[in-house]
Amino acid sequence: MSTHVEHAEPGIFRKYFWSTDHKMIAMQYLFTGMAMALIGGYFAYVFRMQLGFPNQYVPGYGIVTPGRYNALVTMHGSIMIFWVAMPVLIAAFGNFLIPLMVGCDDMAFPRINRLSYQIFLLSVLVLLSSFLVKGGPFGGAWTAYPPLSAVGSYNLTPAGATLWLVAVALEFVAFLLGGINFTVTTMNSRAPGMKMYDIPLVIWMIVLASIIFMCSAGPLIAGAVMLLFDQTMSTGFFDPTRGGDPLLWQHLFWFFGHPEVYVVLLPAMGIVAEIIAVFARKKIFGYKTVLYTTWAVGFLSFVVWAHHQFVAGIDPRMANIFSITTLLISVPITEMVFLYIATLYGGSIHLDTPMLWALGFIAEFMVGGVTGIFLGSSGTDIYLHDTYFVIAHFHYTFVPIAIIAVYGGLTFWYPKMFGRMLNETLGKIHFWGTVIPFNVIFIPLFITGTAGDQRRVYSYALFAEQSRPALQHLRLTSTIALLVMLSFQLIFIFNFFWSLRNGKSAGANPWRSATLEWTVPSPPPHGNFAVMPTVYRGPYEYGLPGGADDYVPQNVPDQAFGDQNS
Amino acid sequence: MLERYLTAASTYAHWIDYQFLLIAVLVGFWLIVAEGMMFWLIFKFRARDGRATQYITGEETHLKRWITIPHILVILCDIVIIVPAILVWYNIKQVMPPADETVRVIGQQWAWSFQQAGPDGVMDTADDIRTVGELHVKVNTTYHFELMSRDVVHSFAVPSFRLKQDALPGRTISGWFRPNRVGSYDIQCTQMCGIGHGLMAGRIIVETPQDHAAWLLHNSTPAVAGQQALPSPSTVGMDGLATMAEVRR
Amino acid sequence: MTTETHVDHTNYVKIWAILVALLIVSVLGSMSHVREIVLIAAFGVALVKAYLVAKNFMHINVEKRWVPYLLIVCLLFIAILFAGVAPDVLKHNGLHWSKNPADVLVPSAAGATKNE
Amino acid sequence: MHKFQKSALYRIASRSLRLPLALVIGGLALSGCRMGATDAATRGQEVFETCVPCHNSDGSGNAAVGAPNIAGMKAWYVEREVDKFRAGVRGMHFNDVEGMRMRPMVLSLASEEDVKAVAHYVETLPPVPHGSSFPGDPKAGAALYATCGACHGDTGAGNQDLGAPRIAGVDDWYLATELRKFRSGVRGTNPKDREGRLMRPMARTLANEDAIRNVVAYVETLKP
Amino acid sequence: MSASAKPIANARSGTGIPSARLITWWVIASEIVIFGGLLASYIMHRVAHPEWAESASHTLTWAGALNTFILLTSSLCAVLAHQAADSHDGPKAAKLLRLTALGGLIFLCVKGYEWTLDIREGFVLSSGGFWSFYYTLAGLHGLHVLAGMIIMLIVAADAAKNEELQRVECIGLYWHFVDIVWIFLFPLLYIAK
Repeated sequence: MSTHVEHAEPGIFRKYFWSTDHKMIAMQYLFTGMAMALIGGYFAYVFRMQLGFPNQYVPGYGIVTPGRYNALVTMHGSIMIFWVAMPVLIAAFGNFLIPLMVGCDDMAFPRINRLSYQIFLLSVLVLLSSFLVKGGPFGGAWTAYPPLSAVGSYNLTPAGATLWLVAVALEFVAFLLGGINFTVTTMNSRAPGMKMYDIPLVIWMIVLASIIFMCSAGPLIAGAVMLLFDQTMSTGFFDPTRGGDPLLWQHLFWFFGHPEVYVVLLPAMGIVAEIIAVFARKKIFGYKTVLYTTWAVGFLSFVVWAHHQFVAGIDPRMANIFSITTLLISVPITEMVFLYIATLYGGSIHLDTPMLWALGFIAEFMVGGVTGIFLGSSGTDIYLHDTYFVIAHFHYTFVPIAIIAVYGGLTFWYPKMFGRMLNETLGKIHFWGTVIPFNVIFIPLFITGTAGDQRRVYSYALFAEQSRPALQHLRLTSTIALLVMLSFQLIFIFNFFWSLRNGKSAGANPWRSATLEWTVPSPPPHGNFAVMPTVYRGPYEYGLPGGADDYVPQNVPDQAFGDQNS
Repeated sequence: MLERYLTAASTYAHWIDYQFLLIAVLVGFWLIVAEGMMFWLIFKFRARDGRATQYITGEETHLKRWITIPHILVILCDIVIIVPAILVWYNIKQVMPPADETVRVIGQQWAWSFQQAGPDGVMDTADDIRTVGELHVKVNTTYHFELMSRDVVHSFAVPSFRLKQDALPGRTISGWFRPNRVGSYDIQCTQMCGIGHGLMAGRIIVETPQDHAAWLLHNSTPAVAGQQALPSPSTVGMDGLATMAEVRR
Repeated sequence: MTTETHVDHTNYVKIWAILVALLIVSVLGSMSHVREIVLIAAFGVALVKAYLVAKNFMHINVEKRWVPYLLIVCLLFIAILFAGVAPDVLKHNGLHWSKNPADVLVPSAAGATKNE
Repeated sequence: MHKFQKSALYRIASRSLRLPLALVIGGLALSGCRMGATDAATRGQEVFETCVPCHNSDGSGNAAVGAPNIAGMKAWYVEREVDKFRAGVRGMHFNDVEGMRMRPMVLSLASEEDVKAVAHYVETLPPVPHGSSFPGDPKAGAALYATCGACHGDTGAGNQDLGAPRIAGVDDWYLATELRKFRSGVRGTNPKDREGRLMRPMARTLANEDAIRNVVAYVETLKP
Repeated sequence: MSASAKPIANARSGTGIPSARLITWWVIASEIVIFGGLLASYIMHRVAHPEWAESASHTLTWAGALNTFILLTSSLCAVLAHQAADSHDGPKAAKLLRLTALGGLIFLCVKGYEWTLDIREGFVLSSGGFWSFYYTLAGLHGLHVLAGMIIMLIVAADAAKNEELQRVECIGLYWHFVDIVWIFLFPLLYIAK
């Protein structure tokens, strides 16, 4: 067993690639995730160009053939979900925030943490290697329904399919390790005095997301093994001619796939909760109720999966059960969103960039939420299933989650991560330049969806009803909006790197926030806290009447503020 | 509401359209209320000098009811949505009205093929009509379909009928539709089925009984039995380009 | 850093002896030709064995109460999965669907040209 | 301090706003015009990417998916068959599993020029040798070949004037499959398929499966 | 690894369960769903295909029973090792752990022998639905046995020096879990015919 010397000056390799420090691992996840986001965004650019300008030469790519189109959408989906949303929302923010916000020096198991990132990096490399093999990357949609995904002569990308599957499996292992570590750290390593209901919401939600992931990914890991054998060892788990059943994979996939939505949603909700509390200078309205709704969502997310399969050939009677549970899950989610909005009441709202992102998240996510009702009620899903309505609904939830909330989190914690402030003006330009085009991309897609555009189609030329010029104009609008949105991301990239050097020095607590991570210098030193903190109160004590300041940090003893505090 | 975007050509298309409208009205209302409330609060409680923040925990009864009452109303709306949704589902997918005709729909990479009984009205006999890429049906006739797949998962979707059902290899899945408007409509495959997925188009042609009988007769003379049905001109020129190729010859 | 909560009164060898006895029971039971006896010998005994191992060897009886609950919730999720999937995978036909015989994908493709 | 910062920021903001706008406009301009190949040869290679998943980048084909070896196939024949697929003259029979896979892919070709370009590109591909996939008796096949030779030539080189493609050097499994299709009427029954309708009676002269195998085995011995 | 190099986070115990044991429980929880998913898939298929009984009749019940016995015995060693570690007797714990690992090795040897016989008879992974599940389930389980053995030997090496004794219990927990999985695999694969 190697001895890890903590305070010796590490070499570059040890510091950046072999570090067990949670902050460095968070950065590794963050930058890997952002690099993958660029790749995923590039794919979106290519296939949107194909849809906007069918069969034209796409600058920076070339001709989009039907096969390549499938590979592009498959990789866009897989990368954005598994290699962008998960690593950034859970792993990067989780790693950075959990030890800082619960008041300890590192994860409970730093080396498991390091291993988690290394396996994740390996999964990235395996995925990217599929671009180099014969046949190219997998093109059977991110849901990988067999027998298409299982048989090389059906999907025509046998090597790519196997590499994709292995990459996903490795990624799962990485997040199982990471998630277990998050859970244990939060359960065991909290600062003295930090009780269950003193934990900031973002930590709660990241941990609950990890637990949901742990409980839901298992069957799919088993399924991945079976599918891998189907691909490489000619077994017939999903092959109906040999006693297998293709529906089994769909069930295993969606048993994971639906909770996965909440796995990424919850951290985003947590980030937004933190930001809203700080910038509205308000305690979260009904902190405990938010938690209860989260638990309810977490549990219910396990009983709704087959609403992805209403018309997939499941027994139609089952659809009724899943339709009811699906609408049931709207109950706690609605409650949660209402509570967030209620938090604004009586506040003193400062519209800094992070707050804009957080409010943008709520505003946009609500659209995603209500359009889910159309799909969750089995009757309308018959028509809307697998149309662009689904795409638009899905992106109205996922873009707020993986883009808007992530930008919110990044702009909010950037000072803590790098010690400098981001440029506010550029931040606001970037916000409006992202959110407005985002709506212009997806609102037309709702309409094309209701007009019957099916998804994953590289050109509608052969479908008379779908190749109406009116629909093509909508597709073109969406493509142009995407170009605008993508180009505005350059402002963020510029701002990010420019501010690393030129930003205003942040100080320990630029946003006057009450949680523990703001009590340490920015960026936090190795070991985080010079003196390990003790916690005396909940995380959102803002707007206290009569205090010297309008907030009380979690680690300040009660007597310092007299007895006005509860 | 949906008919503004796409023709409704089957009897149950309107059920789905009304359900869509119902949901749109209810959730649209709540969306507007919630967004309006949010933006109003942002405006009302924007930071202003000299105004202190209120300390509210969310446990206060008089404030909590501002959450609870709308929430109960939302749950009521959920029920109002789910009951008809299930009824629509039940009537389309769970019960099947007695069939006038039966067709067999077979998906494969990347074409739809159809088998229907010839003039003798019995399936799996010598005069069966087999077509590829287009299905001819009679208007105002209840059809049962038997859906299957030769290779991978496909999805038989006729947007104008509001019909969609996945075809699974190894299974026969039945369903029904009753076209009520003469015309020719798209068949899509809406489940990723390989590189030709986006090209897996078909047409469903709803004909008057007379036209249908003529078509039936033309394609089921013993001489052509067992062979393919002739593509009608409307589908050969499906993409405009194919016709061009023909003209050039 | 071992915990003090553990009560070490359990006679592990005795538990082991019971487990081995149960193993013998299940092997003997499996030789029966009565289906019910085989099933009970197989799965009833397995449940008892698993319970004994979990309780005595894994010390779930003296562990914090939420640990067994956690494990049970995981099992519950699997039960939910089973309940949701069984109507499709376990059965051969249901409402408006049926599985085709294993060697036939499409019943009527008479005269179809087979691939070499 | 605020004012100073604001003016500096303004500059940064306007400067960095210019960049994305320029990119958007530039991108739109570029996407409107064809920046890709202008000459037919390069265009053919680009369009051929559509065919690569099944026929491979060298045109060698893939027996597992029923895609024949097309490397070096004559352009006139490729063009003609592609047109047949596009018109639904081929690949529209209920039992033509491979044809139904080919037809939609062909429909994805955007224009007549693309069809020409890709046909010419296929002709330029160097022929790829292949093994034989089933046994047959070439000697017995030689006699049967007399019928074929009339159109396809003694060496199996084909005859453009008669519309007969080269068959020497074509995959044996593919020849056999197509002969079976002609015999059973899966191919060559469409009234618009002039050449196919000529071929069908010829294929029906082959009495049975053995005859097919033998004649294919003989064709395999021919050097184009 | 000396104890001082560990972060403070590792030493805290907010739940009252030491971090090492807590993480083991979570690992077991996530393993339950992995094996649970696979077992659920198997059971569904097995019930749907009564004809698989013919394949199942080719499995060697005695080998399965022997392996059950071996795993039960090794579990006993593991729990005795934990007892020894509790009374701070590192070397004894290490000895018992090595014995446990030996049990795992014998288990794998029996398994290997059994698989050799099966494969000689022509039953391989792709021979049919039952055999696919048989090899996948037992293989995944065997992989866990192998991993457990390796970790156990590492833990034993530390324990022999009276270091990291808390790990003895954790690897024991894991081992018992692997044992329980086998307790269910045995009837599923060998008895139910």
